[in-house]
Amino acid sequence: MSLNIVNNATCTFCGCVCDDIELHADEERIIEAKKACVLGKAWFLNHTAERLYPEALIDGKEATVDEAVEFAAELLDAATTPLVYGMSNITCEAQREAVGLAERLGGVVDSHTSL
Amino acid sequence: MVLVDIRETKSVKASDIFLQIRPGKDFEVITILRALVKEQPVDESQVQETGLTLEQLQDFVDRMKKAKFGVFFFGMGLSMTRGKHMNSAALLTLAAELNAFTKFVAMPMRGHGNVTGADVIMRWQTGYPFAIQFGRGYPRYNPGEFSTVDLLVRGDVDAALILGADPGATMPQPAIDHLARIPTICLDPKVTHTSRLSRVHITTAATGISAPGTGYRMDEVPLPLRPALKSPYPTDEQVVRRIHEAVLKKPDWLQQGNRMALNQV
Amino acid sequence: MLRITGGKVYDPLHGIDGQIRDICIHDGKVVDSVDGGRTIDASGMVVFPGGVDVHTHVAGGSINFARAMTPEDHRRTVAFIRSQTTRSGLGGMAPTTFATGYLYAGMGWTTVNEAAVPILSAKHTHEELRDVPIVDKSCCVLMANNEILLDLLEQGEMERARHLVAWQIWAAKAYGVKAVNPGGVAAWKWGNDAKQMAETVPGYTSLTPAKIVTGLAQIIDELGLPHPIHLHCNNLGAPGNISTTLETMKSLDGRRAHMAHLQYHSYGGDDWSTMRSEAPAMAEYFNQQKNLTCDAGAVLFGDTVTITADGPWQHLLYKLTGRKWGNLDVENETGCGIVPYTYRPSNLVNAVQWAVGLELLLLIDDPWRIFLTTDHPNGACFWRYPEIIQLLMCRDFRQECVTQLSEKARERVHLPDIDREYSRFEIAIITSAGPAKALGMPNKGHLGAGADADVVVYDEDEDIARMFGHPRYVIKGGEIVIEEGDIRATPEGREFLVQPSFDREIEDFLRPLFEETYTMSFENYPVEMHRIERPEISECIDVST
Amino acid sequence: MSQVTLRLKQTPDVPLEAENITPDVLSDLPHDEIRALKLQLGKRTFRIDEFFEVEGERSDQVELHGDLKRVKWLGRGMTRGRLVVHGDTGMHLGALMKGGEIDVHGSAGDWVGAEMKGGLIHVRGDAGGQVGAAYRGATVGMKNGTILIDGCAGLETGMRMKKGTIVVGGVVKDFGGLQMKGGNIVMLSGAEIRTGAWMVRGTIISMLPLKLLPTFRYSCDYNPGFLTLFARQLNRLGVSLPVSAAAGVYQLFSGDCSVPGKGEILVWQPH
Repeated sequence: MSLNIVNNATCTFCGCVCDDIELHADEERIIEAKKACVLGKAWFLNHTAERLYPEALIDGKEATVDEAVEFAAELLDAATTPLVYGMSNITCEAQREAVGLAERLGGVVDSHTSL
Repeated sequence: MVLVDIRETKSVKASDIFLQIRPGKDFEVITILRALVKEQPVDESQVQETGLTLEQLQDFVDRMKKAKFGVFFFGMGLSMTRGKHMNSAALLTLAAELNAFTKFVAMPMRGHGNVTGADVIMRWQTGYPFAIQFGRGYPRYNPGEFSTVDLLVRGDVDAALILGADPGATMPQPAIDHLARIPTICLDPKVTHTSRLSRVHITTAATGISAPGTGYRMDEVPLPLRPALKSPYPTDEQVVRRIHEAVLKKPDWLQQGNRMALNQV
Repeated sequence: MLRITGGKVYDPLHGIDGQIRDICIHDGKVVDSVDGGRTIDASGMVVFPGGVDVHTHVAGGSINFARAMTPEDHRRTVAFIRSQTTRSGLGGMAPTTFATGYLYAGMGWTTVNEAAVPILSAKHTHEELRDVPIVDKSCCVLMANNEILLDLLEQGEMERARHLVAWQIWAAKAYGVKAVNPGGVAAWKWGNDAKQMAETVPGYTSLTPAKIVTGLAQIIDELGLPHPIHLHCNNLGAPGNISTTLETMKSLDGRRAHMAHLQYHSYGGDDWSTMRSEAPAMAEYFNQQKNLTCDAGAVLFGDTVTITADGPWQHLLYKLTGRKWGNLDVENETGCGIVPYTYRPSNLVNAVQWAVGLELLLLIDDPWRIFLTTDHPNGACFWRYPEIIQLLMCRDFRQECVTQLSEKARERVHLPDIDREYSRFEIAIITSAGPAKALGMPNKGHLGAGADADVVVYDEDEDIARMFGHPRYVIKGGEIVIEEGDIRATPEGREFLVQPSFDREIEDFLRPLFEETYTMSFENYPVEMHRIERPEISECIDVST
Repeated sequence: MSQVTLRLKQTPDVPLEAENITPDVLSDLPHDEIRALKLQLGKRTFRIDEFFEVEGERSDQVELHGDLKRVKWLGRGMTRGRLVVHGDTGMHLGALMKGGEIDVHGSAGDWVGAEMKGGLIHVRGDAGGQVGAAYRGATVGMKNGTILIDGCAGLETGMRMKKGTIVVGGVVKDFGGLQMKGGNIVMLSGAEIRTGAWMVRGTIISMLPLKLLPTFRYSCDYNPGFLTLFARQLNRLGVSLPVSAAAGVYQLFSGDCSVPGKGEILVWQPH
């Protein structure tokens, strides 16, 4: 089986964000992360494209993403001061969405920086 | 390279000089350095309590002044110990003051992948880097008041959306207890401490591995992410957008004429 | 479809000076006539083409750093409360992105040129520009301290340098090229500066600031960029710097150039205590140089935050004021310093700066070659432009302001002796028609058929600052975006780019150098097209004639 | 004498912002309009009478009862009158205050009297951090007025203050008088660490020995004349400061040399 090779891949495990990683991957997992450090290798090799978990859980029960999204929106909208927190290990594109959501919710938005 | 730490770490081998200071003395050491840079006197008897001698510190100052281009890299050992933001402020001030003699800069070593991106985006969209409250329809900022640990410990929020983080594993117990008490929604590629205490967990693609986009390096250089895998799960970006769209269908809480701006000055 | 009827139209490009004309709009463009659609009765009102800011700092690493440094200003400033259609934001010295769009559009400016973008963080700038709503945008990439380019200029490899510049413009997805303190910022990385045009830049054997300027200007003309070299001279803000500025202009030897924020480069005197205005000498020389345009970089009294790629100057300012200071270095490309600042009429230096900006605007006789800017946020925030318009249009008001200055300051300036008052026609030139022409944007700055339908309608008002600060209607791309102070629509703006041709082989030259000296992968360096909001690629032109 | 009395009916789930509860606002309003004043709870606005039982009208004498730990901005920017609280209060009590008096029979949250310009605040219990301080990014904290804390005070007490007086009966936490530019802080029970860090000017007086930064220098022992006058002022507020040379002496430390600053720390040494 031929491996999919990605050059100049970016590692977001730590704040250094190295962007010269060479990834070798099959359909389900990354087999090799060349030029990555110990932490980076662990990061890349530790994720798979397999469906290991349910797509969503509501109160511990399996649910569809649609149901989970609807319910999440309901809980957040009902709150008086909802908190949107974290954002370290998501993309900038997701962060932009998150700030906009927090604004619409009238809540608080905060990142790891505040720790 | 000069390494400053409270214990001998593996990095000692890579350093030319290792300055081992006593725990909790960061602020004192940097404040002494600031005085020495300006050739101001310091109380020698008290210097010892930092774990270093005046000679060591004076030598360090001389080396910094002689350097052509100096950089301070600092991490959470500085910013999360007693003194917190003031420890970081002290180092930034020292770096600024050294520029009277040579070129010096300071850079925080960010522990988490794209926390810099969050800072940068919040700054351009809201003017503030973190700890932002939108309750009055516009951004307000006050670390300590609107920062997450403080909010959770005091119980000042009544729902939470957790993205790309696992506070359930890292925060003080009273904060975790509050997250468990209120409706918490967690987006994460894996099962985490936080997802276990959440009412809603949506599995998302892993950033940079199976989710594309952009990440900021800690020196604020944006880099494209090149995922190698295709995830069966949606990305955080997609899920957040969908939650946002679902919220937009609900009646808006912010009514015309119901606006109260509270500028603090 | 939209028709604006009965207004007094000021369209300098077509020589229309307050005549009653109807403006018809269809599909975002000005057209000769329309059938149907909404009609705005502009009888008794004044109609201008949308404002064009040739030089401002609204997006990117440095202004974003300034935002983080000034939370105290955010608290006291205008807060934009979000609505169903608008995002929240904060105005003030360094407005947030959404507020920037609302504030610009709110006073009738519809096109802005972000003047300083390093390639390395150009992705960031473009992402921010996407979040600046309503207005159309372009940006200038910083070039004159790029070490790879400087090496080529030193070696006299002009051909290769040209390909490199073209490649870099496209990599940054820029519209023009900005040169800041040529050689000086590179030297600042080692704590030095480059102050003399004919002196070798520290670290080089023969390269001088003058060679950098002429080399770049030459290349930009050869590439045929619609906007000439955008030049921030050496020695910004220093007493006696007029000699450097004049030397720079002479070294251009007839080549096109846009001189940025000329106010900061027109001082006499030997030190801070003897600093004086040299605006008349500057204007006299400038008036003869038809190859040049400039913008004022005017100063207004009050609080602001100063940001510039001119790192050495900013460190000096930090030492002078003892206030906060931030500094960013951008690897081998450029850098940036940030200092909050208050301009005071009682301060001799500030008084001279305030006067010089206005004097240049009043003494440079061709309004098509000097444009209204404050080098936002350096001289003042852009949302204070209406105050400058008032100072230009009303001599009495100006003289009243002069009385705030100390006796000593009044002896150092020429403003009390200048009687010129701008007409509305001239204001329309320096705020719109002129900068659009200098930027080489043929569809901006006028109201003729084919122009972008960016139109401002003002109520006539004796209070000039109020009139220009509060337009009745602002139309952007044919859409009413502001109506009686309310934001009606927030369309995404377009971004203008140029794609000068270059030899692909330049990458073979660049790649090894890059891999040796940069900390990121070469492939990750250029800005991808998908990051650009509504890109519009402008044609390069032939400037040999 | 007439007064307005507000009794909290229910403790809010999240912080309630009540900048309208000041003598300035209440003194001009009839009962109905007081009841209709707005409060901000997170993203929602409420009427005052949804959270408080309201008695009285048109008075600048205001009395509050209840557990107000989650109620922020009480007495914000007030210029006159008197606000008495029976219970604990939340953050920003008397912030930006210009005049009048606040008396809290209980404890207060962070930012008591932040950036205040005048008036008197008396907290009989403990106070949180940043008493009389500058808000983030601002260069100047309290510019005048008096703050008395009978209990302990939190981090960064008097941060960047320029003028005025803060007296703390209990222990002051780290960074008391941080970057102080003027004014006085009196610490009747001493402080934890880093007192006077980066201070430029101003005076800190401690009745107990302090653990000072190495960048403070001992200057001399003395009983400065201005203290007699200052002690008399404090006496009127019920605070007694020893000034008799027979009873002891003040050790003067100057600093912070790292700035370098000309601040003074006076530490009382009884004989």
